[in-house]
Amino acid sequence: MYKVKVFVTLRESVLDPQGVAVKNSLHRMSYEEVQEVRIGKFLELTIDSTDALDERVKEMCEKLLVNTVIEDYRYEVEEVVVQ
Amino acid sequence: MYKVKVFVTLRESVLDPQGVAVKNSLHRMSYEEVQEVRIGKFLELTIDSTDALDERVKEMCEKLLVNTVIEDYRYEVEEVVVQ
Amino acid sequence: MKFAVIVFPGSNCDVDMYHAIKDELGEEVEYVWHDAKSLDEYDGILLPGGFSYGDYLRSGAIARFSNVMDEVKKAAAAGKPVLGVCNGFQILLEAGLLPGAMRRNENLKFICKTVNLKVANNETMFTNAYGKDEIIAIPVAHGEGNYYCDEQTLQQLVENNQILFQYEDNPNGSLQNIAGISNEAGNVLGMMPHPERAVSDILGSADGLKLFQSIVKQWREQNVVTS
Amino acid sequence: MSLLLEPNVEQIKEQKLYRDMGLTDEEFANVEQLLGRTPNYTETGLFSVMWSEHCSYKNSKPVLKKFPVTGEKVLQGPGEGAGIVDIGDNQAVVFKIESHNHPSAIEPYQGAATGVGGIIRDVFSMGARPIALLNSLRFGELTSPKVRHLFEEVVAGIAGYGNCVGIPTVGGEIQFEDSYEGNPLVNAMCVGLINHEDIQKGQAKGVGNTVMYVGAKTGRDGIHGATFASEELSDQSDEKRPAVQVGDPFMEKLLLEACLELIKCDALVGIQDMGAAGLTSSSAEMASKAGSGIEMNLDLVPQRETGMTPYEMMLSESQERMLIVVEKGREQEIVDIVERYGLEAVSVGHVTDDKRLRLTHKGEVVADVPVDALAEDAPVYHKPSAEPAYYREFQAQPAYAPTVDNHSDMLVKLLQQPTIANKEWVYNQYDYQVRTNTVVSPGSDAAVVRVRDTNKALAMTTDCNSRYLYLDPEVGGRIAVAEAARNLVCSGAQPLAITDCLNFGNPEKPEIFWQIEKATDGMSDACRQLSTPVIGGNVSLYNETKGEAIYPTPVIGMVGLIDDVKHITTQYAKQAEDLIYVIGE
Ligand SMILES: Nc1ncnc2c1ncn2[C@@H]1O[C@H](COP(=O)(O)OP(=O)(O)O)[C@@H](O)[C@H]1O
Repeated sequence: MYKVKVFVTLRESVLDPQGVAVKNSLHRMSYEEVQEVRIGKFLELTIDSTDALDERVKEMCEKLLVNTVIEDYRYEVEEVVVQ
Repeated sequence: MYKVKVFVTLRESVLDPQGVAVKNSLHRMSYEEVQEVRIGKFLELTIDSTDALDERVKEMCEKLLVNTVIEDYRYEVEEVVVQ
Repeated sequence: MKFAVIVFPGSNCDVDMYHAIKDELGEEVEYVWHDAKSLDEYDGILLPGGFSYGDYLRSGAIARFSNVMDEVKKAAAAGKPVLGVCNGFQILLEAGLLPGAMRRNENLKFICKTVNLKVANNETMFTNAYGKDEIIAIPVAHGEGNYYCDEQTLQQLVENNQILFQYEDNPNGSLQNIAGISNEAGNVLGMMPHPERAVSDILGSADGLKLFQSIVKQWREQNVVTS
Repeated sequence: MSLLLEPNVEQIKEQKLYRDMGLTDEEFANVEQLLGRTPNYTETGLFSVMWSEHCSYKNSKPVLKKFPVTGEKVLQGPGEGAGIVDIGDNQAVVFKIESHNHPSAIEPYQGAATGVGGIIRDVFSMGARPIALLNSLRFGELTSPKVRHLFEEVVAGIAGYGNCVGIPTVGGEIQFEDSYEGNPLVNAMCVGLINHEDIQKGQAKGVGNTVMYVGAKTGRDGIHGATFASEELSDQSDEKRPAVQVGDPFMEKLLLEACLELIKCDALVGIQDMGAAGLTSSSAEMASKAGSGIEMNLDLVPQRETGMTPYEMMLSESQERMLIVVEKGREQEIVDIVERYGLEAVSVGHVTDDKRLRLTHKGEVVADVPVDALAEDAPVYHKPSAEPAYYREFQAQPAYAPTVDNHSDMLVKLLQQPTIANKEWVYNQYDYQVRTNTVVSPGSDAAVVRVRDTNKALAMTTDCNSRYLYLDPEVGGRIAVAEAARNLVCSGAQPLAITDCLNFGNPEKPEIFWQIEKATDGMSDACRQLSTPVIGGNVSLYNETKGEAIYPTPVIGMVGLIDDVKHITTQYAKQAEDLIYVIGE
C-alpha cells in the first residue's frame, strides 16, 4: 500500500487571485511579514499496487489531476504498512 | 526569508465529495489501483521575519487559512537564502 | 438542422439549450447522454453549462473523459459546428479542442448578471448574423471564467481572428477581455456567456438567438437541398 | 467510538446520560413507561432526536394549531415534506421554508449550503420539480469582522449549493441588526412544480414491501444535529463542531433527477428525505403515518466510515440520502433507474404490521420500539407565557414622529443602511436565471418564474420585519404577512398561501413564549383576512447567545399565481414623465 502525495501549484507566471486575496487579508490582520501567498492543491492518493507506480502516477497527474497549461506539480511516495 | 508550506486536509470523518469524484474518474480511466483520494489545500507563504515565526504561523492557520471545524493542518518551515 | 445537447452528470443548462433550439430557433434537437457512442446523426453539437461532475478538481476536468468526448472530437474534426457554453467551454479547454485554461474569477466569487459583449469577428459560422463590433446583451453565470493562455497562444488567437466575443466591461479578469474564442478552423466555439438565456424578450434579451441563427444559416448554405 | 464504549442501560439511567442527548428526567421516565423497560443506548438516541423540538414541535404545537391550514386550493397542508397548492391545469405548486441557523453559526458555508440542500430534498421528495430557491438571512451589524465573515460565507454557501444543483435562487431578504450578532438566521425556501398525479407521500405502506436506501453513504456527520438545533448556542457549541455536515450538491443533482424518474415508476410506494435525525425520523415517520412498522438490518446501510455503531448510523445527518418503500419483488427496477445516475439503491429492510421500529445489527436486535412512541407520543408542553416588561414600557410611550430637516440627506442615509441598501452584491452570486424561466429577477418586490408551456407564472417572496415584531409581536406578525402579500400583488399575482419559519429565542422563558403566541396570533389573523392559509413551515427556537434572544422573527414565504404573463409588473420606474400615485392610507 502506498500513499502518494501530490502537490499542485499554479505556474509562476500565472497570477493567483486567491493567493493575493489571502495575502491582503493577512496584512489586514497585521501579519505584515507575509510577502507572498500561493495557493495550490494537495492530493493524497492511497494506491494498492506497485506495478509501474511512478509511471502511472505521472500519467494520472498529467491526464487528470493537473492542468499543465497553468499548473505545475510534484509528488512524494510513501510506503504504508497495512496491519 | 522563510518559505512556509502549509498542508490543509479535511478531517478524517468529513465527507470529501471532490475526492470521491476524482477517485471515480480515475477508476473509469482504469487506474483501479487507487483506493482513496482526499483533496486538500497546499499553501506557500513567503515570510520575511523570524519573530515568533512558529507562533504566528499557527495563528494565521487557525484564524484564517484553515477551517478548523472541518480541516486539519500541518506545516513545514524552510529557510531561504536571499541572493 | 438537427442538434445534440450533450448531458453530463451535473449539467444543468441542458434544458435551457434544448428549449432555445426547439422553442425559439425552431430546429430539431435531442438530449444525448454522456456515454453515447455516436453523434453521426447530428449536424451541430452543443455542450451546455452547469457543473459537470460537480466541477470538482477543476471545471470540466472530469467530464472531458466521458465517452462522448471522442465523438465530439470527431465531429469537430469533421467540421461540424461545436458550441460549448460556460461549463461546455471549460470542457472544450480541458479536452484540448480549444487552447488555454480557466482560472477562478478575479473577485473569487460566482457572478450572475447580464453583460455587454462586442462581436469581435462577425465572419464566422457562429456570428454571421451579427454586425461587426455589434454590442449584444448576454447573461454570464460562472465562478471560473477568467480565461488564460500564454503569450504565443494569445498572439495566434489575435492573428487568426479567433476571438469572437469580448466583454465591454470585463466581469472576471479574463485576458484581453475574452468572452469567447474559436478554434483555428472556426467550427468550435467556446464562450462563457449564455446565448441560450437570451433568446426571447420575456427573458430580458433576445440577442443570443442570432448566434444560433448564424449556425443554421451557414449550415443551410452548405447543405443546399435540391428537391 | 465502538460498541464496547457505549454505556449500558443502568449507566444511562443512573448517570442520567440521557440528559447529554437532550432528554429531561420526565421525558426519560415517559420513555421508560412507553417501552415498559429502560431503553438501551441506541433507543435513548432514537427518542432524544425524535422528541427534540426540531422533530416533535413539542413546544410549538399548541401555537401552530391556531394557523388556518385549509383552503379550496390546498392539496397538502402541514405534515408532509412540503405543502401543495393547486394552480389549475392539473398543476400544483409545492413549497416550504426551513431554518439552518445553528449549523450556519458554527460553519457558515456548509451550514447554509446544507440548509439549501435539505429544503430542495423536501420538495422533490414530494415528487415535484424544484423551480426556484429563496432565502431569508439575518446577521449582526456589518461593522464586526466576524459578522462580515459569516455573511460572506453564508452567501457563498447558498450560491455554491444552489448554483451547482441548477435551481435558480430568485429572491430573499437580508436584515442586519445587533440581536443576531452571535446567532445569525439562515432560512431557505424552495418552490417546486408538480402534476397532481405525481404527488408522493412519505408512507411505508404494504406489509412485506421493501425499504430501500438511496443516495450518499452514511458517515458520522452531524450526529445530534436535531438536538443541537434545539439548544441555545454557548461557548461550548465549539465542542459540538463535528456535528456539522458537509454537502455534496453534485450528488444532490443526481439524486434529484433520479428521484423524479423514480416517481414515474409505479413500483415506488413511499419516499422521504433523510433530513434532521436521518434514518430515525424517515423510518419512524413513514411507518407511523402508514400505521405500519419497519424492520431494518443496519449491516446493509451503505457506510462511508468503518466501525459505525447503530446509534451513529441512526442519528447520522449525512446529506443527500432518501429512504424509499418499494413493492416487494420490484427492487431491481429501482436499482436500474438509480444506477443510471451513478447512485446506489440498497434494500435495507421491510415493512411490518406490528407498528414497531426494529433494528438489527450483526445478528442482534439493537432497538425495538413502537413507531408511534417516537413519532406521535412526544410530550407537548404548554409553556407559561408572560408579557415582557419592555413591551409594557413601549406601550406606555407616546407615539414618536421623527422630525427631518433635510429630506435629501435623510434619504441618502437611509439608502446607506445595509438592511435597505441594494443587495446586488448578494444576488449576483446566485445563478438566478438557470432553467430560463426567471422573468423577474432579484431586485424587484417579488421574483416571478414563468410556468413553461402555459401563460401562467408564479410570484414568490420572503418577508419579515422583526423590529416591528419586537415592538409589538401581534401587529408585527400581521404586518409580515401583509408585506409579503403586497409584494406579490405588486408583481401582478394573486397570493395563494404561505410557508413560515418561526425563529425565536428560548421558549422556556415566559417572555419569549409570549412573543411566539402573539406573533402567531397576528400571522393567523392576517392569513385568514387574506385567504392565504399556512401550508407548511418550520420552527427554530433557542436562538440566543449568552442569554440574549434574537428579535422575534417569523419569516413568511409566500407564493402567488399570475394567470397571464402579460400581467407581470415590476417596481422600477419605466420612463420620465410617468405619474406617481400613492394608494392606500
Ligand atoms: N438573501 C437574498 N437572496 C436573494 N435575493 C435577495 C436577498 N436579499 C434581498 N434580495 C433581493 O433584493 C431585492 C431587495 O430586497 P429587500 O431589500 O429585502 O427589499 P424589500 O424590502 O422590497 O423586500 C429583492 O428583490 C430581493 O429578492
